[in-house]
Amino acid sequence: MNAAAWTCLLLPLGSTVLITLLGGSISRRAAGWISTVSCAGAFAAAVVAFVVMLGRSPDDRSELSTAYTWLAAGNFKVGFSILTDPLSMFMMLVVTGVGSLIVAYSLGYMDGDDEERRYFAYMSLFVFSMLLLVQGGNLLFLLIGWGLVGLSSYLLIGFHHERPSAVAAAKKAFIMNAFGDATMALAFFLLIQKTGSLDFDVVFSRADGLSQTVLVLVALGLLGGAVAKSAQLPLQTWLPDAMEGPTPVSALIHAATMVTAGVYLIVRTNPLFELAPHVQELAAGLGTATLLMAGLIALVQTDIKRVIAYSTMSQIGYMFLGAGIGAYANAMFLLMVHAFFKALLFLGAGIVIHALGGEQDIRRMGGLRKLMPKTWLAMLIGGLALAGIPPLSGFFAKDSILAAALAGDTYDRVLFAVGIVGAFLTGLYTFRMLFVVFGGEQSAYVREHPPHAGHDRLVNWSMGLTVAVLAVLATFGGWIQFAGVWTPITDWLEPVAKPLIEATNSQEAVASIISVAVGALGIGVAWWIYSAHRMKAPRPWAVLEHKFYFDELYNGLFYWPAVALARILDWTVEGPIVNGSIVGVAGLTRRTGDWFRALQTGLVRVYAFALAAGLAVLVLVFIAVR
Amino acid sequence: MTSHGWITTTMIMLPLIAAVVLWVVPMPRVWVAPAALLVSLFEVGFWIEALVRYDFDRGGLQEWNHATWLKDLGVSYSVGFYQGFSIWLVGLTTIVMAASTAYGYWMRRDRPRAYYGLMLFLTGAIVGVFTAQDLLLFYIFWEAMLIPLYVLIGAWGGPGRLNATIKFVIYTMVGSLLMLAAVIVYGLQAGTFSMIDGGTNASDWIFLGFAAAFVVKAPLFPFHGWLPDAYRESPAEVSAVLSGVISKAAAFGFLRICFSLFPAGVQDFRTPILVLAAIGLVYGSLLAFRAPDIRGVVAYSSLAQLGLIVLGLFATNNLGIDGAVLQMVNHGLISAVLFLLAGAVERRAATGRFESLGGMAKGRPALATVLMATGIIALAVPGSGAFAGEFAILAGVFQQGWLYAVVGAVAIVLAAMYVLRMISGVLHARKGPAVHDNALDLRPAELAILVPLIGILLFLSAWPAAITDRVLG
Amino acid sequence: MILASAANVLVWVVWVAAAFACLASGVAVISFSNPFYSALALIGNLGSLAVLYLLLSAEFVAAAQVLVYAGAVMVMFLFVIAYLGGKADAPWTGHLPGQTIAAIVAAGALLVEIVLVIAGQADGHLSSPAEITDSFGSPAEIGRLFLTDQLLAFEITSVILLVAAVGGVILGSHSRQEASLGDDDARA
Amino acid sequence: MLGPDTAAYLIVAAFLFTTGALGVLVRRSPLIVLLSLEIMLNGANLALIAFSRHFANGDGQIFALAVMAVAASEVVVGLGLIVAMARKRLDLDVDKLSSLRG
Amino acid sequence: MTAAVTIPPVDWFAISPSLILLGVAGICLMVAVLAPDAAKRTTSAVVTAGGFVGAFVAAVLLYDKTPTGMSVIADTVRRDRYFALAALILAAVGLVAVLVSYTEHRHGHVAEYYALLAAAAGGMIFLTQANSLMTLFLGLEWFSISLYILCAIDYAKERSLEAGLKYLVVGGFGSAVLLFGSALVYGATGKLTFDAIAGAVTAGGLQHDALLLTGLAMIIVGLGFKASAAPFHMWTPDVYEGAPTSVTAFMSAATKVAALLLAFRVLVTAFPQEDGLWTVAIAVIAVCSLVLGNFAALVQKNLKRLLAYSSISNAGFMLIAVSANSALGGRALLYYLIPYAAASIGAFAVVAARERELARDVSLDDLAGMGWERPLLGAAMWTFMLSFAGLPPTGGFLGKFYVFSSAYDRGWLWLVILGVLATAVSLYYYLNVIRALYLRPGAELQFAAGGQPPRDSLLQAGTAACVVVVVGSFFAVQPLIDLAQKAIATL
Repeated sequence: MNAAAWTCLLLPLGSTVLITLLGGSISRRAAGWISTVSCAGAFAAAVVAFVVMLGRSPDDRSELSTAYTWLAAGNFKVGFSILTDPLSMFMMLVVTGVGSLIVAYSLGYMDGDDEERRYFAYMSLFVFSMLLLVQGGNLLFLLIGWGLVGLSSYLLIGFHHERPSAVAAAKKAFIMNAFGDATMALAFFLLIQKTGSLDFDVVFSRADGLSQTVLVLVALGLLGGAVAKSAQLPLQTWLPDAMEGPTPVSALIHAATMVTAGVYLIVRTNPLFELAPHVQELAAGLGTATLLMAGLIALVQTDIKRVIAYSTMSQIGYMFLGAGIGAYANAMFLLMVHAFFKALLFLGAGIVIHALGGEQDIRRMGGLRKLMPKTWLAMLIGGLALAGIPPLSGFFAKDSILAAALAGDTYDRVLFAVGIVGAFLTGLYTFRMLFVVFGGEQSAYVREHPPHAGHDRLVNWSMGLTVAVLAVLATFGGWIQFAGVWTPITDWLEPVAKPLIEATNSQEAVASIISVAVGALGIGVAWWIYSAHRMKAPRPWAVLEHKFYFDELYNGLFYWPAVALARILDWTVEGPIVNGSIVGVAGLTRRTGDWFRALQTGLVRVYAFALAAGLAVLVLVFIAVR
Repeated sequence: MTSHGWITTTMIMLPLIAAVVLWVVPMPRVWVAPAALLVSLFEVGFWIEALVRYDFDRGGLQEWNHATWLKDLGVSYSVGFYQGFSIWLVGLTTIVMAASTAYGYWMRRDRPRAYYGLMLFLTGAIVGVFTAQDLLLFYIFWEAMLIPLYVLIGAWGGPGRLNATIKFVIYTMVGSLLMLAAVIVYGLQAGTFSMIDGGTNASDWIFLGFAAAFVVKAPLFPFHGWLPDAYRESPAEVSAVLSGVISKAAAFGFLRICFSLFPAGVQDFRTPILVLAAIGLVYGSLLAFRAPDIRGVVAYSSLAQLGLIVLGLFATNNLGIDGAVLQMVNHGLISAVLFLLAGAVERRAATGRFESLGGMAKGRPALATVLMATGIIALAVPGSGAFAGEFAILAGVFQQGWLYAVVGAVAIVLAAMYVLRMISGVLHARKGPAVHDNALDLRPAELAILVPLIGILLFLSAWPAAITDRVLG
Repeated sequence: MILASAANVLVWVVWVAAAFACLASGVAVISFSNPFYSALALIGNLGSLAVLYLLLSAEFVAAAQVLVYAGAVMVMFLFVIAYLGGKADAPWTGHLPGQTIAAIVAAGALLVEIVLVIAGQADGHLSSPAEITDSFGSPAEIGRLFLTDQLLAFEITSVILLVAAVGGVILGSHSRQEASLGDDDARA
Repeated sequence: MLGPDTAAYLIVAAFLFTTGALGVLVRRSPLIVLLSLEIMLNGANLALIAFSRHFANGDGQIFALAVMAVAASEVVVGLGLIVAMARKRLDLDVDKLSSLRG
Repeated sequence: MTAAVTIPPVDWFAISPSLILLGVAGICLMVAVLAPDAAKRTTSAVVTAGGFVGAFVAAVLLYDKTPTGMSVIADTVRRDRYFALAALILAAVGLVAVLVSYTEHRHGHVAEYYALLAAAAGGMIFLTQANSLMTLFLGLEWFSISLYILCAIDYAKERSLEAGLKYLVVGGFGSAVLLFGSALVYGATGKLTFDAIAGAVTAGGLQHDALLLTGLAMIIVGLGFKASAAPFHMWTPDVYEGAPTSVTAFMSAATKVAALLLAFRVLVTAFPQEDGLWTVAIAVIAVCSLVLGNFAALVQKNLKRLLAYSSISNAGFMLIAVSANSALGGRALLYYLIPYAAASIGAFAVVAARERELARDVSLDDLAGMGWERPLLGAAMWTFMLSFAGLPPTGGFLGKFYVFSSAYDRGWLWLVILGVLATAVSLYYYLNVIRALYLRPGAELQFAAGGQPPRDSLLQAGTAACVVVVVGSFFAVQPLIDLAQKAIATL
């Protein structure tokens, strides 16, 4: 099992190194193949490990494997180790599975790009980082993976580095994530001080003895990392901008895997969160607020990818809600199926964008259904899954979370209510996008730029086949678990994350009915507005268009103050004090020198006088002092 | 002469003698640079030998060479490797110096005999600083570093070099002269200048004398007035040495001298120094974020990084110190690479200002890869060696006061901001007016210089414990 | 006693006269605007000093003072002054406004200090001069000292005079240097 | 000792010395400056001889004689310089000798 | 009346260094008169150089043969290792001065020049062995008068003349002060020899005697004048600038050696009971010199002037050692003088070389690019500046280290701190020289016509020797300290 896990982890890294070292000596497509094969290999390895794990008893499924001591400073030691347990296994499968599909899709999507090699190197690096995140055998390696996915995300968002907006978006994403890294690191420092270790088992076992303050601070630090990575309130603003990256990147990183790492983190460190229940409630609250806010903003977005991005944000809000109320397995379940259908949506959108020569504005699209029927089908599946319409996958996962919320206390029920509103919004914005893009008459733009089918078989196959696979997964993936009937995921994750809360079957039913109903209502409203009447969208509220002014707020709160502070320091400290002191001392010295120089008049009488005066003083002092 | 091995003296004397030979013995000009490079590579070789010989488990002082020199006042020639950290710093020195020498060769510096002689002399002096076991000898090497630097910057530097050198040398000398006073006081009180036999001294004043030299040399905020100009006006490879190696001498001084000889002073002044270091960390980061050119960014980031290293040292626990030593090596290599890259960019674009740069990544994959890789390590992305160092430092200083670690964490975010700004300012977005299409990618020779350094950085990223586990003992 | 006191009075009178002449001529030296008069005043000064030397039983020194100093040296002085034409400068003036006042203050302070010191010692160990023999200060005694205790001083004095003579020769000679370097100087 | 005490001689000597010093400080003619230097030396000589008498110790007189020789030497050199100056048609004014300054 | 005249035993060996130089001076004078013009320069230079070598050898022998100090020739001079070491340094300085002077352009008086050089050096050596106030005064005048003439020897140049006259006037004033002080000390104690003075003070309980202290003050001023210590230093820059450069070279090195060593001897042997006063006075004077010399040097453009102010500040450092009034201070002083003297004469030698090359006074700007065009001289100048500034690896560094050690040993940490700060200030102008030599392109310089070609192997040999001493004294510090230690022991 360990060997397979290590193989899974290191294969993508190997591919990165290989592509980098080979550089220009291989063809661009070869780089793509290397990457794809390595990811597929990683998936295979993960499957092998999974099979091995299945063969063991549930108590014996956790195994820690340490390669070597990575950092040993003072009494603090951390090994380069991976933890293979049901949770990480679950994530490995999702990551490598979806990952290899998307990499394969990229073979087609990125075909012809100048810097394809760089792209695939980055993609492999990302897969490695993500695996490190989920496989990391201690908190530090979790953080390392955490940081490395942020790095790969930065690299890939900024892939089109000649576009200033892409560069800016990449920087923004990285810096906000760095903020999250920092809060996590602070939590870790606290843990090191209090427990002396960052190993999961040591930390968890010693956590009981920590004071509530410490626990709250630690949990807050972890939550900071989680919200930053998962683009939850209040650190959500980077995700829409991140759509500057190539679409497969959005699919892989900003939908399927990386952004859900926050959920993974909460689930992984649930013993800590459970000891700080208020923070966990906070996580649920933040998730809920995010899902509502993102749903609202998504309504007015005009960029196809941004719509999906906000929906991602919103869906992760559900996951946070689930993880926050302790329905870990449900959150993980949504995480998985979300990976399927959101990847599907992105890749479908990618096909549209690709076909339209890079156009992303839905207002310029329209009537594509006839031109791209297969894509329409795929997108429809994705959209229905997203809206939680049975029997597609989203239904099973999302509703189980809502049901769990319904099972909780008053606070949780408020969250449930908001979640229902969110479900309505989900249906609305998803189908707004679908109807605008695919429905109705062909827009002027589409007529001018008719979507062209590629002539390259590989391109078509790689994009078509992967989308097809994802469509299948999005359709049937949810059947793995049907709350109240069969719960393999909950059982699987039981040893790692035992749910705090479980809905009764009646609650499940109530939640399902309500959410499906409002979801359908949302779809209906969308149909009524955007398909049946092709209404011009009402002028949206400025507050939505400006995404609740979070960008402006953060610019005003952090960026500009930092810049201003730097300027002020430059003007008030660096210039006048640090440098000025030198100039001042130098000037003073020089003036003193000039003054002494002026004493040297060249007149011999003055010289003699100096001697005489010096003598008079010296004699006086000698006589006086003796 | 008491001798326990030959290697320390050899490592000091070889470059010094080679320098004198270069100056004095006439030889064809074309031989000069290869000869110097060969010597500096020999230094690296000797260092590897020393690394192999040094018994980390035993620790303490090894490869000790001792000879009385000025018996009258108890001064002796006494050199050796004292604990693991001196090994690492000597290694950093030899490697960075070899890279810088090679870079100078590549740049075809004029007046080669003087140039390479000075570089070699500098090498010897720095190795001397890191191995001296006698305070006066330490001081001598300390000052001896300054002399070649003065001319290297002044004769081969940029247009503002004359003022920059004066500022640099006098500012740092004021600090070191106070150290001389402290050395004298300590030595006369103890009856010997030996760091080994002298014992501790509880005087705060002596500690402050030493600290004055170290805070200026490092530099620590607000004693960094000399830094921006010196780093900007030096030849790139000298900037690399300045920020990569010379600044580490100050941190080394704290560690080797202050910690072992003046524990009381360290105790008394820990808080002020920590505060200064923390301020410098944020301050340097902010100014790096605002700096208009590559070198400005690297220069102010050096200020910040040295603040961080001092935070780690003055955490006064093994965690912080181990991290600080790792970070010294990391930062030494990073800033060396960044300065050499700055030189490479300036050579191609004739400027280092961001307003004229940009878009260099297009068609220059090697430059982009090298700069990106180094920048990413510089901003301490988790998993990098710099991350390991910073993590250990902050975890260490957290135990002195959580606020320091919070400040450090803020600074890490700021570091991300300024490094990314630098990377994108050079490589990304629209092509700057100073970037010509025919500006070349990094040449194989440049890669041959830079890639080994980055290789070491990557190695340290994969296994930071290689150093942190072998710092003290 | 009477004889002694009469002698004492006589000595006093001579002393007062000589001291007064000495001081007056000293002031005169630095007050005359014409160096010629100053030089003459200095001769008077040296002469009156010789009297004081005599009163101090330094016969040989007094003689030397008159012969060598007031005679030979001052004659040389007068020669030079005559040669140069004795240009006058207005004493006590100059283009240094504060210099004169400052000089007077400094010199005055010095004088006051020394006088105070001497006065303070007047009743101390300066009050009882030692008894002397007749031979004290005689040429024979001086000669003996020159050949015994102060042998070296005697020799060195001659060396100094020799050096000065060489200097006089060099500086006084109107050599080629003047002619050939004159234009160097002009060029510079 | 007949006549006034040693102290009286010393006061005369001090007066002479300071008079000479004053001369050097205030006079601009190099000739008179030289003369003033002579006065200073003579003041010292008077003190030496007075002490010599006071201690009945001949050394002071020898010293005074040596000083005379030295004074003569200084005069010779000084006059030589003055003559050289005059030959270069320089003003005989020490205040004009200020090309070296600063 | 016929008192038996017994000439005291004369230890000719004790004064042999001076005598040799006097003899050489005499020979040179004869050369001046007798030799044909063409031969004057070479003959007199060779003879003088030989004289300095002889004096050097004599000094070495004296050092070797004088394990304990003694007063000789009716106690008027000392024969001890202290003086022998001084003579050794002075003879070496003189020898280098001959090398520097040899190619100096001079119309006439060449042989006289060497005669005076030898005479001045002889006087200085004699001064350092003076053991009575009379020999002190005579020795002082001996070399002073020689120097007055040497300064003015290029009297066709107005500046040389000006330098000579200024030196003479202020020097005469200083001598008179010293003399009056000697008279007062004589008056207070009745003695002229140093140890007798100390004895009389002890016997008579005269430690607080006003007469004695006034005399002491005057002696300090007189010696401070010769050592060019502030505020008695004011003649120094003018004279150094105006005098022929070879003379300045000799003077700057040798006068310091003689005056400071004598000052130490006088103060320590004649006034040990008054140390509470004079150590403080000397320390204050040292501080004045440090402050004034360094600050004024900062703003100098003319190189000779700059070096003159630097010599003032160095006098300050050496006076710190004197003020320590200890064996350690003595060692510090003796040691400091060795690299200082070498660096000083060497630096002026380089100035002289540049002057001859450019045929004009050398300003800092005139050094532009010299380091690259004249590698030997440039590197030498660099070394000298480092030594002045007290940077390793030069003897100047250890000199300062010793000086500060002696001050701290005395308990004067404040003096150490002040010295350290002064050093920091001084760096500016020393580095300025190096900056001119190496950091500025020579193209800035407009060469004047009429200079000599720079080839001057004797001067370069002399400069190289100075470099060897400056650097060698760093590495061979312990042997030199041993020499100094033995010298101090015989004081």
